[in-house]
Amino acid sequence: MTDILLDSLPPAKPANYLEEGHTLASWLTTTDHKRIGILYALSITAFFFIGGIAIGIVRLELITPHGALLSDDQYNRLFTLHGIVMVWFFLVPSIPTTFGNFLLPLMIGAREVAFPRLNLFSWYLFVAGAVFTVYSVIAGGVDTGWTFYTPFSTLFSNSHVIAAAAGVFVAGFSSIATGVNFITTTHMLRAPGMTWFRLPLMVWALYTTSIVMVLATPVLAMSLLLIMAERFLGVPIFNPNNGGDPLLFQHLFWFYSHPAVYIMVLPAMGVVSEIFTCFARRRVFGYSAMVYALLGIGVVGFLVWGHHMFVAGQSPYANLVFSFLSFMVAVPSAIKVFNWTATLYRGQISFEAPMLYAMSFLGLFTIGGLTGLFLASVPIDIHVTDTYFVVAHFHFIMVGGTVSAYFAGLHFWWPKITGRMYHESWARFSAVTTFVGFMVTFMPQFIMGYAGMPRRYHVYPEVFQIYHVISSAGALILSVAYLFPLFYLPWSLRHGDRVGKNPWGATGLEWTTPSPPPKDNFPRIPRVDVEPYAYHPVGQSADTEGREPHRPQREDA
Amino acid sequence: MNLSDFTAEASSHAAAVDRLFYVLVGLSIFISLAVFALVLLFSLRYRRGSRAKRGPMPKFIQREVEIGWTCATFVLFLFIFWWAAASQLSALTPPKNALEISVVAKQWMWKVEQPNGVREINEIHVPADKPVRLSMISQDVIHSLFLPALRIKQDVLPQRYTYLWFTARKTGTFHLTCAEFCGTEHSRMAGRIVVLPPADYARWIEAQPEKLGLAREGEALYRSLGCSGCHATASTVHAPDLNGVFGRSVHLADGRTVTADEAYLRDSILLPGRDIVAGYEPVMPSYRGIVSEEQMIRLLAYLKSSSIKQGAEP
Amino acid sequence: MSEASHALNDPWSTLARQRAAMSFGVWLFLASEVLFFGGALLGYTIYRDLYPDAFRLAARETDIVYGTLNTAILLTSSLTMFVAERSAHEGFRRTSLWCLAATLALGSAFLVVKGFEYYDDIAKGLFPGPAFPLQPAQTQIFWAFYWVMTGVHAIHLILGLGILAAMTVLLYRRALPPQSPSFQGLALYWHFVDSVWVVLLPLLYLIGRA
Amino acid sequence: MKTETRAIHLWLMPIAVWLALLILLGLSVGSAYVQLGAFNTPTNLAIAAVKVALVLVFFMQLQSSSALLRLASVAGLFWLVLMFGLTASDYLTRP
Repeated sequence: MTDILLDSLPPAKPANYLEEGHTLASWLTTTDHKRIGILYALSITAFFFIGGIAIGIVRLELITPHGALLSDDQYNRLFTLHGIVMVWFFLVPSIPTTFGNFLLPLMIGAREVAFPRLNLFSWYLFVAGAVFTVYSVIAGGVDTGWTFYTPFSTLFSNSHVIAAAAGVFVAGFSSIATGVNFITTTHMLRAPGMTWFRLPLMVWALYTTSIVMVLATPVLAMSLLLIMAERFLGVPIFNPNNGGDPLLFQHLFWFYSHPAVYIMVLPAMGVVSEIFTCFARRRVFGYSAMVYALLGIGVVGFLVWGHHMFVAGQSPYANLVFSFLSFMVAVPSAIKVFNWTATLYRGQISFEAPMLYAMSFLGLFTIGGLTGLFLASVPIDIHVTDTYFVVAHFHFIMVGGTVSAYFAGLHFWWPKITGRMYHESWARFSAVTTFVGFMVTFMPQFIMGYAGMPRRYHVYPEVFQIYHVISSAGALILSVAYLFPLFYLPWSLRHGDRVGKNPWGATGLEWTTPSPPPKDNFPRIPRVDVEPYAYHPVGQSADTEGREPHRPQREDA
Repeated sequence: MNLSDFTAEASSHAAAVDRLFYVLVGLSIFISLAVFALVLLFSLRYRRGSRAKRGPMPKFIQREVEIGWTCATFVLFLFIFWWAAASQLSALTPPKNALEISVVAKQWMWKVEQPNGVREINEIHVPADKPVRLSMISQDVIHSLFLPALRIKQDVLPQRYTYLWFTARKTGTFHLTCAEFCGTEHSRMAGRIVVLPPADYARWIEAQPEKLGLAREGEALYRSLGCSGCHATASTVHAPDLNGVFGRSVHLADGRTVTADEAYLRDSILLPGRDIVAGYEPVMPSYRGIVSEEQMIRLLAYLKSSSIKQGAEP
Repeated sequence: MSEASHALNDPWSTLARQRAAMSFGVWLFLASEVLFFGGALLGYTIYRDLYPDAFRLAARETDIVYGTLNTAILLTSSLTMFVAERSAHEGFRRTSLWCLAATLALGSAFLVVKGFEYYDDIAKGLFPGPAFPLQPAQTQIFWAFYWVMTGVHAIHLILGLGILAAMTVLLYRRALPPQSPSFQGLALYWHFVDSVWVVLLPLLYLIGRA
Repeated sequence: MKTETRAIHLWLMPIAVWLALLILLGLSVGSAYVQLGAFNTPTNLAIAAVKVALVLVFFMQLQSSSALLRLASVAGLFWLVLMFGLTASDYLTRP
């Protein structure tokens, strides 16, 4: 892989980070945050396709109501594999460990993250977790769903629960290590002049996500440890015959798993804020409101986990408390959607691939967020929880939101990471196809969800077949759309035309370094004296049609 | 089987849920269209190189708009929360005279028992226009009884009673299924709920093969399991008197007082050492593993039927 | 002090800045550890609220002599760890070496005492299982949490001892300068493991005594 | 190399804190045996809290640390309170 990247740069220029070493060992023992970002990108891409193939087979199976392709058990193990791999091995690490690792030091004007060796160690923790999980898949898979509910996972499931739980347990510590690293970097390595309210929103999003990662993941680690202890040592912690309470596990699990969905969506919001401002050539609308909204989502996100347990046997009083808090956490998300829309006002909007992906994020995240309100109101949630309505809701946020933003970021920073520009029309086609494929896949699931089609069903009443067939067709389009970037991005490594420092004319510090940037990012640590997204003077709007920003963030750019 | 088995509004609660749902759908469509329209308008009007006016931003634009839509969304969400909470609270407490039906969930089937002992598998017959209360428990893992046409669902937990109540307005056959993943044949744990007019329901109950009532079967168990040996007033053993115990408030040895509901009675039978009644020695043996769920339902039915007469002939 | 510059590594311009970053990073990790143990404490608290008598009954079986002795050992190890870190910070290499060795000894002593306690517990059959001596059944939940919480704490201690031993050897062989911030990080971690035990003592050993 | 003077000044404060901790340990074990009824657990936990506070402030040098470190030290605790509080809202109000 590395020799393709070698291009005959004139030796006079400082060697970029890709040329620091070409052997495999130079990649596997690197402490360069940019290379670790690429190591993560490759590993999570592999997992994205593992999870994708698993659900592809499931969607194929669901075309017929009586399940001709798989046995019940195989079906259960496939959707559990899809859940575990997609949540912990693609979505949670997706943006923070790839773009976060690559861009955080560049955006705040630092040469490296605070703990470089810890950064590499966190990738190896991720790989160790992956080995456990892949073993559990190969050895026969786990059939408890990604939620591991007791007493099924502890007493009644005879599948490889301990191996899968151990895999997620170890990958959890990779998350904590990344979180600690980013918080310390943001606090202590900002360039002179880069005050807190001059940080780009991407850095704010990564900072908030890191806080949620550090404070939520350990509770997941403990809940999985208790399951492993009960299954392996036989200590009756959740055993109902012994007075154990199955709801206790759900409280511990969802205390992590709801903040986890904010770990997945907050970085996506950061990426989208960068892209909307750059392609609309406009300052972000209400910068401080956007920052407080990020922090609000991060903190209030810890208080709402009970809305997963409205029907689980929770007390009616707690149902209402969690329902109220769930409505409150929706307010900051709504503010962010309105602010993104207002950022487009009086801009010079161009529609390259990153912008198309970002706009599809905006549309799908809006619908996903609004359906969240249905699930926050108790009577509707009682009817639609554990049905395809919920499946559609969280896929709108996670696939429509985070994955679209991931691809948006991938295209936006691709020239900076590789020094090459991807093929624009292919990328636009892939963005539009993804949006279409997504809508066809998940819109019918809302309808059949409200009609009463339960989730995780191998065989289902024939009445819902029409919806499943449409959804499976959509899934086919979506899977094809996800394959396009796999072809034209590596293709651009050799044939894409070379780019300078700032192909998009963006204002971030990362766009003031050569692409791809040298190993130490900045020959001299830059001085920052202006707030981010200075595409036009304050109080003005995007007058000039040109690409040059009014003021990049760097004093001596 | 057709879609109306799922989507029919079979109870007034279902109608209330649907009203709230369709209002929220309308609201969401309105907000989504507003956002998409704005995005589309700005994209077309302010595309790069278009002649639309840019120049200085209007003065009022920034802070007031920001505060405006923050408060708007806050108030709107508060309103939706109030509406949802109100309709939820009204559906909370079941009416007193509800028909008691017991449901035992087992890995991959539903065992239903009518008050007079009639047993059904994966099927519940209920009278229309009369409140029905399902007291449910699981023998193994967590299941969840889901009645789509009635828009209600409740997890069924091992070792703990959970309740569902409804008043079916529309007669007919509706879908019943399990909604919480419970193992290999989770998707095959479906069944039917049959709502009959009250007269037909009474006729159907009578037509079932002759069954002793739950309470009378419980009384037989009360004797055969040896409960009467200690708890009958004539017995020499100093044990609490169980005459009309259901609903009575009981003083415990450690000073707490609890009401003797189904959960308390069940725990006292299976884990007697847990809550010892004030003034009694913890001598009662545990019936854990001896009394099955079906037998427990009969014992509780017997204890609840306040007409137990000490030593009376069945 | 030429040795001090040797301790400085890449992204940091001054040693003080690197030390502050190390402390901040370790404190963040300790915040996550607080929530890690907090998860188990939540389970313990909920069950203790649900089954107070069973927990009192079960807690009487723990051996308070072992518990108190172990707490004293760990508090003393915190003392020696603190002095080791302070002397390393001020360059007193020999004092630091002696105190690190003392901390190693005390940590191992804790594990030895814990080993005896576990041996006695298993001899009394106090590991939850079919042949559990105590009734009612909820006493097994207390002992489940006893084994899980003290086990996880012991593993944390073993990891701490491993790092402590490695750093002592590196300091002895002068491969690691005394001014290195890693001592500060290790000390914070060690005091945290001690504080966890201080919290575990009343929960596992002191309830049900009166 | 700094001459290895007897680093007495290093030992004064820590030994004082250490003695206080041992006294508190004795106090907590002793108080466990005194019949205080409902107050047994609160006293045990209060003494444990004081001991942890002593370790945090003196041994972990929070008294001389920056505000950032102090914030980080209590962040974990604050979230723990949130977790316990909202879980209690379910358990304490179960019918």
